Amino acid sequence: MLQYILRRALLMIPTLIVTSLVAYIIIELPPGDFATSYVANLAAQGDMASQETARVIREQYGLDQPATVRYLKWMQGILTQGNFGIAFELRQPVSSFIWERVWLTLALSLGSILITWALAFPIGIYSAVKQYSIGDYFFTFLGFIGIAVPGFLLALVLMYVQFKYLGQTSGGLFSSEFLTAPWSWDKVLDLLQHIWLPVIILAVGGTAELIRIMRANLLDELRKPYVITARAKGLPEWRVLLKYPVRLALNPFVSTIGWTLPFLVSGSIILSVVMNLPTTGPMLLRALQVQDMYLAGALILILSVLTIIGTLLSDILLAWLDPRIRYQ
Amino acid sequence: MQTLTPEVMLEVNNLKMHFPIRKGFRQRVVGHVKAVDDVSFAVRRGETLGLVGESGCGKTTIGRCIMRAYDPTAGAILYCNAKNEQVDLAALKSSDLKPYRRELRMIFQDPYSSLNPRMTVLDIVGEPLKVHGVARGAELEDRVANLLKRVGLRPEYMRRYPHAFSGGQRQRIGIARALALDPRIVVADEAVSALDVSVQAQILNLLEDLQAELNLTYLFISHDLSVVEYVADRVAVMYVGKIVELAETTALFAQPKHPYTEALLSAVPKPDPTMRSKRIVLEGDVADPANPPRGCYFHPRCRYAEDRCKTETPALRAVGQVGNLSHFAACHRAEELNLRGVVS
Amino acid sequence: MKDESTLLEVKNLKTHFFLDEGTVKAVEGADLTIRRGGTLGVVGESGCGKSVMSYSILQLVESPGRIVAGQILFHRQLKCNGQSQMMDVIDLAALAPNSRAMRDIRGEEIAMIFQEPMTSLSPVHTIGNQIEEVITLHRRVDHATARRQAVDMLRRVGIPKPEERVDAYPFQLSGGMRQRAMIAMALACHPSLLIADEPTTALDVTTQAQILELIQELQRDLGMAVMLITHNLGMVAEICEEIVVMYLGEVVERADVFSLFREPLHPYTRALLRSIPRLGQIKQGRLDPIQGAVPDPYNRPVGCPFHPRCAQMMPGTCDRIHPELIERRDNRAVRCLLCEP
Amino acid sequence: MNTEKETPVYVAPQWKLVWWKFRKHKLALVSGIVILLIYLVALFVEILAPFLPDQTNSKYLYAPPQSLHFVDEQGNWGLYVYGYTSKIDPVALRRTFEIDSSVKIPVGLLVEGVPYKLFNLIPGNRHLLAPLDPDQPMYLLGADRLGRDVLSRLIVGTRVSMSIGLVGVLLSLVLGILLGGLSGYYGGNIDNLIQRVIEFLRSIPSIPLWMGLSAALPLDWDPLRVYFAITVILSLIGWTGLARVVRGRFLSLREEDFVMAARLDGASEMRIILGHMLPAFTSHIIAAITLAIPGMILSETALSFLGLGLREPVVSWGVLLQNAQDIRSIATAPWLLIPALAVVVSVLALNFLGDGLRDAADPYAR
Repeated sequence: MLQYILRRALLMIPTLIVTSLVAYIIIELPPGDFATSYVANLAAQGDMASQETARVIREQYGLDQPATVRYLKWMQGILTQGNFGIAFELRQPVSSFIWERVWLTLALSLGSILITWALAFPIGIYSAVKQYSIGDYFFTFLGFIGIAVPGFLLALVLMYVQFKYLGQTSGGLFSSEFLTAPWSWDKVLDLLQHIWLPVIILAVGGTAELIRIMRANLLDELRKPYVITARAKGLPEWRVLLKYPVRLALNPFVSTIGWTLPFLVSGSIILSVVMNLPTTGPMLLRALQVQDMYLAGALILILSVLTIIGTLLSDILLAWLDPRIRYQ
Repeated sequence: MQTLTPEVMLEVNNLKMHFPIRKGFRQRVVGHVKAVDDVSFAVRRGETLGLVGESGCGKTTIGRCIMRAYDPTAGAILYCNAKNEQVDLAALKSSDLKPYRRELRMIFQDPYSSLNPRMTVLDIVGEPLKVHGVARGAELEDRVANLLKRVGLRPEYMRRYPHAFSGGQRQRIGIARALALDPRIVVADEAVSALDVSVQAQILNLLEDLQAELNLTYLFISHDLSVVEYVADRVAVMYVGKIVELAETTALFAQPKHPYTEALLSAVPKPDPTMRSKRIVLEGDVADPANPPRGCYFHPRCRYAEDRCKTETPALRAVGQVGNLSHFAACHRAEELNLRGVVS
Repeated sequence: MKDESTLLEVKNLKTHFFLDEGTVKAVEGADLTIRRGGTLGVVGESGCGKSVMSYSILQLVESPGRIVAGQILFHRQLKCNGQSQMMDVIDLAALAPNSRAMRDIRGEEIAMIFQEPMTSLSPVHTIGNQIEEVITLHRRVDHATARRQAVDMLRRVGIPKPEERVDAYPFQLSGGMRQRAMIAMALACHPSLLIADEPTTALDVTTQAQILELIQELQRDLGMAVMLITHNLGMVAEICEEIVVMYLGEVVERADVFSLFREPLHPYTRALLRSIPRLGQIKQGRLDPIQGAVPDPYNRPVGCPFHPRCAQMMPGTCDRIHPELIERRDNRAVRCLLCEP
Repeated sequence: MNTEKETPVYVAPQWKLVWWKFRKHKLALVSGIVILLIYLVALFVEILAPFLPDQTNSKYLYAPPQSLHFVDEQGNWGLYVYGYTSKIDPVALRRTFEIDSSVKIPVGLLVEGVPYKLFNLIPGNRHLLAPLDPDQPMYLLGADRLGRDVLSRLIVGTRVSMSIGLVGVLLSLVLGILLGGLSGYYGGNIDNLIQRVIEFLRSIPSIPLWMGLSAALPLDWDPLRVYFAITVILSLIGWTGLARVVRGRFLSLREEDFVMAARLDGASEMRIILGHMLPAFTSHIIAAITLAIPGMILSETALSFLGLGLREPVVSWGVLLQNAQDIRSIATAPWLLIPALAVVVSVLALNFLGDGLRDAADPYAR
């Protein structure tokens, strides 16, 4: 088992390297040189930055050196000092202000995963065991709707309903009095009061997909001979179900965390823009719009790394659940 | 290169087929499954040579090597073609094999997966004729109709798809495809194993009739000893990639010379309650072809094993003679043992 | 004929499958009796309903299949104070498939082993876990005792190093070992009947011999009855006392093993015996195959189900009249118009 | 059944069996018809749209939808819509509209209007449904903030949104078949490498990546170039699913006895792949394509919605929804959300259709 985890973790390294490369390519894509635009921007704001400042920046980021060196310098900064570069618009180091948003994104995604599981698991089992029942048709149809309606549309509609009938403009994760307040219990409670709507909206799409996966997996497993063996032992039906086919259908289910996570992170970005949530989404969008590339690159890198780690965790969980992988 | 004697049509010499076992991220080769490990035998003109053994013993692999569906690791497959020229099939490039694909044909085990469900019987049976440019258009249809008649199917059915036929009928289609190019050798790989017992006999009789009519030579691969005894003139018994005994059918079944053959014969349940006898039950499992034991591969399960069986690998050698046919066995004690066969 | 020794009687059992394409009468009149400690063989080709019949006994037939008629009488010996001989006859066909009463029979009184030892065991649970489960389910024992009994059972079925193998997963065992583990699981509660559905079909001949030997040995030791379901006539000839031949869901002939092989009565049995090559009877002429193939399950022939393939078919009779299973005085039964007195 | 009656099934080729199996799925069948209609709309945009999509009218900003009437109060037949009365809201200083049932604006079928070139070839000026007097307002689905007709824009957007899915999927298909085929056919190290790439692409969140890539598109590109750049970006990530399907089918088919039989018949590799293997998975590929299109449509909608995908003056459903981004404009003009309905209906229908096709794809499954 330990060997499996080690091997799997080692395999993650090339993926991480490729991810950082892709993030860096995105940083480099817009035309022009970061220092020039930075200086131009400072000048526009009345700050008389000299050619000296530009030279210092060029040196610091190795902008006059080939792309590979620049990439290595960037990576070195991240790995040794946690330095993701300077956010162009705020004129602050990226690492100084993004983490709170990253944590909130993570909280949003994890909350959605939990809700997704809590809903999809029992419904999937029900749908498979009662195949072709009214309930199964109902959930199947609901599932299709959940897949067809993108989260941001759902959010728009719900916000419209909320506005029209409750007269509220929602959005944000905090009430105004907590917006800038330091973290406290009250702030957490306030967060919980606001976060449930985006969490549920996010969970809807994932739940729909997972119900279908769970149902299909379980239907496959229900037809396997070992289920008959379990019945022939004299086990009550619910114990047969839970101990054997459900347990086996869990394996592909667990392996879906791997793709649910990128799916949720992606969804949360658009949803956050619509609902004006203080997560990474609006910040990334803004950064891309004004071509604040170090900030954008840092966000893309962090989000990708988090999902890759999530995939790794789901693989490990899968190996723990399935001896056939563990003893490979 | 040796030359074949006139009565031999195909000779397999020291054939080896090792499949690499790959593991890990870089797919490194960590070992080899010795599916066929140094096997030699000859197939005589017009005979049926039976090849028996348990699953994983390498009998199917031999058939596929001869058909060159696999590229053998080592060894020679000498074949005497219709013009009496001798070639080594194992040494030919795949591009040079095409003429021999006409003379050596194969019948598959599974009558379902061996017929493409998306093609009509006409297309399936006609495919080899088209590929070799033998016939097309109306002539192709005529030839397919004749082939279908020959295997006992109605020619009107040639526009049907395989799903219209029962297992036995599908196997007849497979046989018609094998016969399409007037072959000389037919490799029948478990040709009746997937069929119901009542249909099995129909196909066995058909194969027998076709052999007499078309002067075919069969390599009949099967795990079913009763079927092999019924169809084969000579029988080779395989164990873990090697031939352990090869002899004329009657001799092999009546007086086996290898303990494995004896155990195998005794294990087959006989459909006659008056013949209930004490079975020889082998201990343990078949050896792992990736990691076989030293000495005779069979020694850990053999009740006659001696010390030398654990170290010396016995060679397949002639241990007797029936008529002009030698009785081969790969056992150190073949001559001294008096093994139990089956008697009628 | 009904005496103390009767264990299980199946009377005119009918199990049908209700599909979109039509009704498949998988079992359409099965009658048989198993004696306490006896060995009954059920033979027939694929599609003859032998497996469905055995699943019906334990009410394991899944929807859209259903028992539509007949009785399955199980003579249970109530063991009070270990010795008492109270008899209790239950009609299993009348029990609800998942009722308490039915579940008490399964695994405890009647156990079953299947064709595919690989897929019939759960791949993600250790064999020990799967054996202990059946013990704790039917016996009031703690976990440690159940585990000890499981190890004992594994030893008894000839698995080497049972203390270690008890924690092995099925994929770590060879096919033969898996089937042994399966047998250990089935026999863990010492049932009075073991139903073996093609227990050796997926195995090689030498392994098959090992398993047959094991079943016979355990039967002698434990005194259970065995119902062996197979298409292999050789196997029933080797170990069974009585034989039932099925064709298209019906029992067409029933006899003791010696009479059946010496003097088969039904044309199907006769044809079947003539069509198989026999070991040790080298080339005594050609095989005598049965014409045609088993009919499509949706289209049962009218009259005798075997008449389209029967060499002795009487036109106008066999294709119209459906024969009854006639009990003969020599304790045999046959379903054929030719054999009616 | 006797022999003569059985024959149709016995001689039915693959496509017939697939069709017979498919038509049992009523929902999929209906969805197929819906999709067909949507693509017909996309094809005949010029005729179907009453107005040009960028035709503004400052007199009718945010005019609400009218309904089409067939019979007037007097019971006379005729097609018409009611006009508007407008008043200025003194508080919000905004013009609001009400339907004025005293003004009848007659509309007609195949009315002469703005000239166009159908498929950029055939000149014409007839519009299926338009007011007889082109200066009169007809907003069946309301107007947007510039007084443009939402219906016309929706119809025009259909072409872009539905085709971006198709083009994107076709690009993915080329990549997927090529790489999936290579992977499945050669196996070994090539397979290993391609599988790693696929795993990598699947494990990174796609939207940030898309956002990054499309933000990097130069702003001065013309709409057509942006359109193709976006499809390329979408298909760069979208091919993985198709590649998996193709590879899986290749791997399982390679093991089939009938493929070996064809090889032993002496057939060339090309003949085996094209004649024996390809027909066995065309139906699977068609199903996979159908299931991949909705993803593309949704991605385009999302990107354009965020302002990172297609931009004005190109009209797509996502671009239209951009107008509905903030809650104020939706509150003023809820009809701006109608393009969302188009997205949902087409995605739903494609999913049902794809599901039905997938179930029917292998009529030989036993």
